[in-house]
Amino acid sequence: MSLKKKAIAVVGAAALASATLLSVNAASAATTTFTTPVAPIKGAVKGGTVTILAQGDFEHLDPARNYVGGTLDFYRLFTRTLTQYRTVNGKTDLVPDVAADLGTTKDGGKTWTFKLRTNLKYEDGNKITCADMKYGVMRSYNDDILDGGPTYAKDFLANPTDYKGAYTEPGKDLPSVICSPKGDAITFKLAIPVPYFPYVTTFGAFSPIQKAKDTKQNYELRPISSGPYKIESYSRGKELVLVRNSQWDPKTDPVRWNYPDEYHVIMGADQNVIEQSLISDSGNAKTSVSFDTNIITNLSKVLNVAKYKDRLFNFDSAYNRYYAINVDTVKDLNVRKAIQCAVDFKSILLAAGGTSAGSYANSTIPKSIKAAYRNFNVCGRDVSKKPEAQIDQAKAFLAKATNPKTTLRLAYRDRGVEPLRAAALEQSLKAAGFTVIMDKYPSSDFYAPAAKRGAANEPDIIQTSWAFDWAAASGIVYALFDARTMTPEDAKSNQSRGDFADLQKLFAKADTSATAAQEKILGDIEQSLIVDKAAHVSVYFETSHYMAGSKVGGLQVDGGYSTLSVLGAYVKK
Amino acid sequence: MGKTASAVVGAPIEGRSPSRMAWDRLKNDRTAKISAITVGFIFLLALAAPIFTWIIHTTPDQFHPETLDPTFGTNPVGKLGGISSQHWFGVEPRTGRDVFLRFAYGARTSLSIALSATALATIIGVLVGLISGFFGKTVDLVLTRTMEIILAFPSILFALAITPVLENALEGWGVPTGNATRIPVMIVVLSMFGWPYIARIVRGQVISLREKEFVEAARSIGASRTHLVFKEILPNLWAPILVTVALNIPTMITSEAALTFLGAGVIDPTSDWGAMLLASVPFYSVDPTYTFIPGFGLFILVLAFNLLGDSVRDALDPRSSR
Amino acid sequence: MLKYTLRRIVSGTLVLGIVSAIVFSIFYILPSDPARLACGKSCTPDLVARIQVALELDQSLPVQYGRFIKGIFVGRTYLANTDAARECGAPCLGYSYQTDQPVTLLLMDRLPATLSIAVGASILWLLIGLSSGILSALRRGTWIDRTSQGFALAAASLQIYFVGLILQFIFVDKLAWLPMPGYTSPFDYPLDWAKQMVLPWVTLAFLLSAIYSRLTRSGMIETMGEDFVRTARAKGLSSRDINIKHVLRAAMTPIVTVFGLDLGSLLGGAVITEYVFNIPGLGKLATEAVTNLDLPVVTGTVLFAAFFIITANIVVDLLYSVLDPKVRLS
Amino acid sequence: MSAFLEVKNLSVVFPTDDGRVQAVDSLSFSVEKGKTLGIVGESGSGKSVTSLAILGLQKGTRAEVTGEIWVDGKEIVSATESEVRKLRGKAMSMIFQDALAALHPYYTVGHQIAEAYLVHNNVSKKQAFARAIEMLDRVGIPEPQKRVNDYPHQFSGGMRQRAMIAMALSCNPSLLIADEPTTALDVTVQAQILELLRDLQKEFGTAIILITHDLGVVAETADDILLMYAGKQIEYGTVRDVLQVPQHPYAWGLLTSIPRLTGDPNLPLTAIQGAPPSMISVPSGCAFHPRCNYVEKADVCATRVPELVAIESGKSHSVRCHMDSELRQRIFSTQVKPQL
Repeated sequence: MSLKKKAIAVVGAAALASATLLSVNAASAATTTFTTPVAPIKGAVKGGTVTILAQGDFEHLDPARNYVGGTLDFYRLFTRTLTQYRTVNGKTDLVPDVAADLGTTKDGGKTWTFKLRTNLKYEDGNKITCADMKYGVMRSYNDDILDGGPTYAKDFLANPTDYKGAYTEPGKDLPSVICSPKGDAITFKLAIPVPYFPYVTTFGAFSPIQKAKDTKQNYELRPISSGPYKIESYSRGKELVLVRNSQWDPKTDPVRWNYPDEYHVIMGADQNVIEQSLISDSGNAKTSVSFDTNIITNLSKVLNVAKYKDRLFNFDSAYNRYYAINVDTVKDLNVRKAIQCAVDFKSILLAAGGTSAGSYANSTIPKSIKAAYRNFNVCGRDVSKKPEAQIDQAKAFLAKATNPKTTLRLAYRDRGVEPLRAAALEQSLKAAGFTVIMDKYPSSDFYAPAAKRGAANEPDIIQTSWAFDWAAASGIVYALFDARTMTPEDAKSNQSRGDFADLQKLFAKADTSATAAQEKILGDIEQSLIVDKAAHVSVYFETSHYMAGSKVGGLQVDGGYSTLSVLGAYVKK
Repeated sequence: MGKTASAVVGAPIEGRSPSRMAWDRLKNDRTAKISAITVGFIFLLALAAPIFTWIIHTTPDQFHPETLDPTFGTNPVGKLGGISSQHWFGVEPRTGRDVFLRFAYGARTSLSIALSATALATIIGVLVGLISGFFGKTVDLVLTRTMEIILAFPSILFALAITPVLENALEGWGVPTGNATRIPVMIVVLSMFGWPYIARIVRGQVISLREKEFVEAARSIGASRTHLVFKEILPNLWAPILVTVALNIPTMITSEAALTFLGAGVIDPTSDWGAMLLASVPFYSVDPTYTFIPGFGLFILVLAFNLLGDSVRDALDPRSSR
Repeated sequence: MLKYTLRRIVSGTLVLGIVSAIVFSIFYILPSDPARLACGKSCTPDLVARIQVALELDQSLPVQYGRFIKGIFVGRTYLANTDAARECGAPCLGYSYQTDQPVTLLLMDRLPATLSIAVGASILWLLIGLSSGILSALRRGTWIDRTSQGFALAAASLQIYFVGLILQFIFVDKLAWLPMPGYTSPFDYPLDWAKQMVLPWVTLAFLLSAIYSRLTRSGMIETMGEDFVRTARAKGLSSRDINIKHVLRAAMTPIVTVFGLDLGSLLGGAVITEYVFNIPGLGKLATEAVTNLDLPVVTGTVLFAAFFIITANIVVDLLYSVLDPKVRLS
Repeated sequence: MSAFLEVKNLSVVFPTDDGRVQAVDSLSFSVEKGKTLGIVGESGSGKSVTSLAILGLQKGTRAEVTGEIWVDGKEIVSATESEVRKLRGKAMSMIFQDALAALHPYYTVGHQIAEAYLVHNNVSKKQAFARAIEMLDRVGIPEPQKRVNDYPHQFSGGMRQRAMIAMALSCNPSLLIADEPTTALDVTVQAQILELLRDLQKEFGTAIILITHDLGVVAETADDILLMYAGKQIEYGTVRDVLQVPQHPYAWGLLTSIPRLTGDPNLPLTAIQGAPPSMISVPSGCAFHPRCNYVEKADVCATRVPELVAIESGKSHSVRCHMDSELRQRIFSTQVKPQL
């Protein structure tokens, strides 16, 4: 099935992407429509400049290449997509954006038709057309040039003519995207039924692009706005300035507000500096907010302190940090169980900042995905109550091993606190009687080499993470545990290389099941993989703590992207 | 030494050799004594580091999750960065590693890198200075120009920049990365920018000695060049070389720490004072003790070395003092 | 004088040429895969291939270096005749593929912040260093001398990153007298600029003034022992005239030299200061480039810094000849 | 009227790490206007320290100066720095030994002369500069208008010394101390400089103290001689007395070591044995005793410092020696005189 492909594409960006539907109404919401303009935010006033402090430049501003939580929220200020999330009063809904409805399907999700709004304009005054929507999809096929983004369009759409992309094959058509003769509706023909397709169309590949103004890989330097703001200047790595887009009509937009006159994104400050600036709340910082800076080191100074209560936003992130145990190299189940027992949840989470920075997890499927979540024990204990390593049990399992492997190669990325977390694991593994080879990978080059099968230095344990793109077990279990995604050389995102006959049978059953049943089966698969096969150890879910200056109002946690949204931001008078 | 020295009392002052006079001056210098004791103490701490692992029952790399606030892993439990009878200098945020042991082991790394780099720089500097000063002409021109060019490099920036490149090159030749490679690379890079200062001083001394009578005398009886350089000239250079070395050590210590601080130095979990400071940066506000300890240690060590260097210089060349 | 100036400039240019050749060789020849290094962390195989072409790694070293040098004078186009063509106007010091900008532009972008640190700090450290040094020399042996020299000795043994963090802890975190250091344009927000620069200035000046204080003091004391100072006293000059016109004037010359060189190397990037205080200057650019392995930027910053050092050397030599008639007239 | 310069019991002590160094010990002498006193001694005998003490240049240093120095009726030792400063350059000035070092390398010769003139005279810079040219002309510098803008290093050694003299004399001082003014110069220039000093003295009636280690120079120029050894005056008197009937064995040694054009050419020159004493460890008793050929009462010479005694009452000629005058006369006439 084609989900496999999606998983591969996500691998490289998984750590960056943070798009979750934690509080979004389930796919049934597709039947409701929200075409009316968004209600004003109480107390909000127009004017002023909201400053966004960023540690670095945007990875990509090209809609097709954007796959990063904070940016996915921010770029909506100048990018409209077919459908989009709207958050009002803490409640996030899926709404039609360029579309006029949330799409209809008559064949169980294989063909989707969206009505389009016909009165939308770009900043240059040109009308937004169905052809532009289609072109946006077509250029996203050229993910060699427009790299970095999610590849759902390419993965889900039927492609009988083996279309290669608008740049590679400029003259050729993509027959699976059809504009109605009047240009007021767009139809997508998919390779498989995708019941949650209206969620997929929130991504940037489903945004309008004028072919005449497409500058390919340079488009991200100056994307043409369809939203309430447009880019006035963009100095890479330094500053981006957004000003009002007069062509945008608030009456047509169910998602966005437009309170400040300008948004300034100031890039290049360090994590700690942004933390300190926002906490100190002096000068410019009063009207500032950061969308890529989780308060980590100074958290103890601000969390649960009344003074900061109104400007500190705490919410669950989509990130699950876990360890994959390579079943190719660690063949003995008892050795894997020994490893599992030796994982010291406590010191690993402490290295990341303690329970304020994350919550212990037995499973990579979060509790909020109720249909799939299972409350099982890992190494015979409730990890949230007893997070310490179970060294005695680990030793016992190791003693039982018929094929004992006591030297383990631990692969991890040289980024942020990851080396510290790896060191924490190293210590408890050593205590359990293992010898650990610490294998540090460069931050830029980790997922692919760690997934290489049969390599000389193939890791036994891989320290990695996952953030799902929609809140369903289908967005997790297929990508992480399905043996069919692997090739003999490449484990792709199935870092534990699990290929268990009983589980693969369950996968086959899940493929053909209806959503609810599918979710249940996928939950079973994960439980078995962790409890019976001991091929996976989920350690914790991250908690986000974002901060804003005291003069910024209208910020809210966006359920669509699990991030602090700046769409409704305003400068308090 | 004490006995012979007391025998000298009362004898005419002219009777003492210059090195003896220097030694006597150094012995009577209170600052020199205090700073020598301080340096000695830090050396002792570095040497005795393993003994402390045995006393405290932990290692510098051992995590101690129990010493950290479970809610905020960045905060050690207790006052002043978690100072306790078990952890004398507190513990490291996030890991709970013992700061005292990291400090003691860090002294080992910092000192051994700085001293090795000083030694290497001195050997190169003395050799080049001797050759340049003694042979003169083209050789001298080429060597002095080389020094000039090296001194034109922005040293910290270049050292910082060249470390990953050198490592990448070594990696390309099959040398594994890690501290086993990083530390020698650091020593080479540090000494690369240290030797010209020594060479310049030696060269100047050699040029003035070259024409002295005793050298002329040795030359006139047909002594070989090697003999002249190593047997006649070099023995007369120990004073300026000693002074240069003494004043070079603190520079090397700070350069090593700076390099490590900027991220081109010793790799965790190996401890180093510069690396400790770097690691402390995010926590300077929640756990200032952790910043203060390696920073203050570095300050004391460098200060002691600076004072000792000044004293050595004053002892060997009393005119330069006051 | 003119001849001397020209000769100094020519020899300086020559040194810069050699330095650039060395830097170029080291950064483009030594690494096992320069294209990979130049490409940096968010690199795709496609980009590596393109950079390989752009860097002309198939060409011989002299050709590569020749084109690099030519680029400095007339500019060059990377990946000419392709979709990804990148213009790099003269003086072109290479092209950063990671930020997609010519290195020269990046350097110019960061120069103001470094300039702000260097100029502000140098004024401060000269003021503090010279005045305390002069005072020490004149009040030699008194408690003023001992205190100020004790401070100077301690300060000379302190590290910017240590003092910087401690001062930041006290003045930003505890007392909240100052905002977090950083850089804002002095033309847009002069007050913010100054407030944010206070800590970097003070820290740098604190440490460097120690060196200048010691230097001034020892220079003054040495000069006070000179015969010409005795002559001046024998003439019946007032001690103020002697100290200013005779002693300071002579003691100043070596300090000017040291100051020129310090300022020169600082302009190339106050690496540690910028790193500690998070100021987007040339030094920060360099450290960022090193962490990201952005080879063209690394090369560019090193060369740019070398340029400042060499220029400072020339300026100091010329200044020296103005200050010292013996040099000027020989 | 008393002498223009009167020094009474002058002592200068330097405290050092290795102990107190008595650089000058109870020195007493006087110089009249228009007269020249030659102070003769080996290096380190305290000549220069004496001259610096007269100018009050040790004020503000660690040197301890005691005794009295009267210059034109004003006492220097007890005077404040600012009082002495007014005298320096005007009432008394000094020519230093090494003119290259004594002139500021960064200022023109003219500037330095004018500066001296400006301090003590209420004139414009222009006038002071004219004075500098005038003085340079006076000391025999050719093309003074041009050379006035030269830096010291552009002058030859003799010219620098002349420039020093010009500077010293720019305010017409009544007392001029010349510290080895000719040592570094070759013989012809030396003669010219001495000639110049004599001429200027005639013109202005200056009192001159000429410090030298060269008895020949003194014989030619001075009226009185002060012989110093290890900080003490060991013989003092008129040139005629001291050179013709020297009383101290050290004087004998000095005189017999000078080659003469007259007398028996076959007589060997006799050098004084041994080396001058270090000021840190001055020999006990008579400081000269380890080098003295005529130690009669060994225990006395080695333990007791001899008193300064007048040779003849009423005359200034005095000597510091344990020998009684008869013995001295006998040795002088039998052993020393034939060698002269």
